[in-house]
Amino acid sequence: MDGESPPGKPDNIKCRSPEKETFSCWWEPGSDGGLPTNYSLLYKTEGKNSYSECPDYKTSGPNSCYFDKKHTSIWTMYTIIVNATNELGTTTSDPQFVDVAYIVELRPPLNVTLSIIDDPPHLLVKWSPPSKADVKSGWVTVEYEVRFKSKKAQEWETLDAGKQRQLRVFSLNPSENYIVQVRCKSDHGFWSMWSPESYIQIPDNFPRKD
Amino acid sequence: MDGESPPGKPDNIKCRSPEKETFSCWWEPGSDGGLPTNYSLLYKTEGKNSYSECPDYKTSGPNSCYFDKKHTSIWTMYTIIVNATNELGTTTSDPQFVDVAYIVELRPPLNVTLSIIDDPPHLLVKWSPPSKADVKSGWVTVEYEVRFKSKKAQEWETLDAGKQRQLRVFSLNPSENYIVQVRCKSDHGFWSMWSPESYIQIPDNFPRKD
Amino acid sequence: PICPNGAVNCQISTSDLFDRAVKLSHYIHSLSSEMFNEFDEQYAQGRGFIMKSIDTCHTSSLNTPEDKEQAQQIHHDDLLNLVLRVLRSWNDPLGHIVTEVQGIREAPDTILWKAVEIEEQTKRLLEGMEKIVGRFHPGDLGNEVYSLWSGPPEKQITDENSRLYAFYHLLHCLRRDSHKIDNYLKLLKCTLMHGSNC
Repeated sequence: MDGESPPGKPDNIKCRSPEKETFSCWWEPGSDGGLPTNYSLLYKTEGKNSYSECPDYKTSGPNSCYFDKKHTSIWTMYTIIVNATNELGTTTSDPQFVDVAYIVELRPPLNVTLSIIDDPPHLLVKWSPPSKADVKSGWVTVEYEVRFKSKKAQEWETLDAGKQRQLRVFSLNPSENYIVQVRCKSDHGFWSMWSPESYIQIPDNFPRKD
Repeated sequence: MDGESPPGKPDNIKCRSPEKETFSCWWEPGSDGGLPTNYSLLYKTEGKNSYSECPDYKTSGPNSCYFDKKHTSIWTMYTIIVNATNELGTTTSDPQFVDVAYIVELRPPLNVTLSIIDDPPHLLVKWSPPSKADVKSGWVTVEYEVRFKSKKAQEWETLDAGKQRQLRVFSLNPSENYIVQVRCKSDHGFWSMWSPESYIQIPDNFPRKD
Repeated sequence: PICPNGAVNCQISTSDLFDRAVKLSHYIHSLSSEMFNEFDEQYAQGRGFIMKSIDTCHTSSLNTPEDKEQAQQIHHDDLLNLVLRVLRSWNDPLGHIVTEVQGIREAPDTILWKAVEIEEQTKRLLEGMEKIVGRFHPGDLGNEVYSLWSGPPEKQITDENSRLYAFYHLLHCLRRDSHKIDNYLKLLKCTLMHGSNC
């Protein structure tokens, strides 16, 4: 019929794990070919020839698949494909290879606090680990980054805080208002979102940077 | 005779292994009862009923016993007692129960070197693993900690260096003189002593801000 | 380990598998040690349990290396399989620990949480070890069922002291065996993945 065709190829399959024990994948549907189109996510693990279907299409929202603990293994590579099917046919996405240990994306750090220290004059930034990572420290190892800039500035300055939960910042302009954020990542994973912005006014008597 | 008595009870038996292959124990003699007093350390291992005497009272100094490789088993409970004997009798310490797996205390790291890096401006601290510990084969896994403070400051700041043999320190105050030390521990053991103090003068133009 | 598209045999490297196994074994021993110390402080003080804990552990018959020379002399295949057997022999006792903790008067949640976490992570480590052993000897997993553990010493333990001691002894053995597994895996990783040059 006019304008009707098999569905377009689903793409941009993206998978993330919050704690190396479960994970979710999302995809972007292609064109639906003008017809009602269904999507199914299929996966197989190393050494398996046949695909299994997604165990849970609901938990992680639309166009998604959630793998609970029972279906998640850090010991195998997953091959993942998404099929789009309508009356006129099925179109399969390119395969996506997923290693759960490399797709960890933690939630941002919590409780970011800023305090001015007088001697020597500097800014002390403190924070807490994201919820899940704190409880399982040793299994989920976390490193942090801090960024700051004065409200007037364009560029952020970013400092590596390693595994610490605090950082001292010396190079700041007196009497300026600064924005500070912290983010984190698990050893092989992706950086989290930045924490909400925190603000602080640097006192006038702070040593001027030359 | 006046003021003479059987010896006091030896106590504070402390045992340590520098590399999870041998170990030593030390004890504190009690009162000697005013008479010449001899000490003997006796030990028995799990599954054995009879005690054996310390194989070497010399190597680890006074009031000590050294167990060489031949006399050292890991994951085995040693029951250790110390007898104090003089003319008027023998007094036995409370038994000390020791598993070499849990008494590892490494020597401090070696060759700590400090260098100023310009871009981005920071201090690079490097060191070598402690002597004696067989890190290469994986029998001992070592973690490190670095601490530093400016000469004027009261408080040390301590950074976790994990298994690395170097660490970059960013948050330093320009033109100040800093003291740096490194220590280490076997993955599940006690922290070593800190390395001897190392000193460095942070340049005035640190960090250079354009 | 991003696999190029069109890759046919895309798998996690054995080195990555070992890294994860060592990270997990380290974590499991740390938890076992914390759980033992917590229980010891709260329930064992003054009861002389440590003197009695010289009783053998249910895994003592497994003839595990007791020092560095022995651990380095044993062939790595045998050491890998030994780790597998020790892990398997803890499957039932860990289930018992989780159940038993809930029956101990005023047992803090932190002990229960650790017991559940250790049971779960030990299963995960066992899965990983079977994968690693499979890499060296495809198809030879020797999945014999393990019943080294004969269940709680006397089913009809009535008095609290004996019951606490039985639990103390199990935690003592778990701490010991998890330390062994962690040590052997770190040795195997350096030997097999880094040519003994860690």
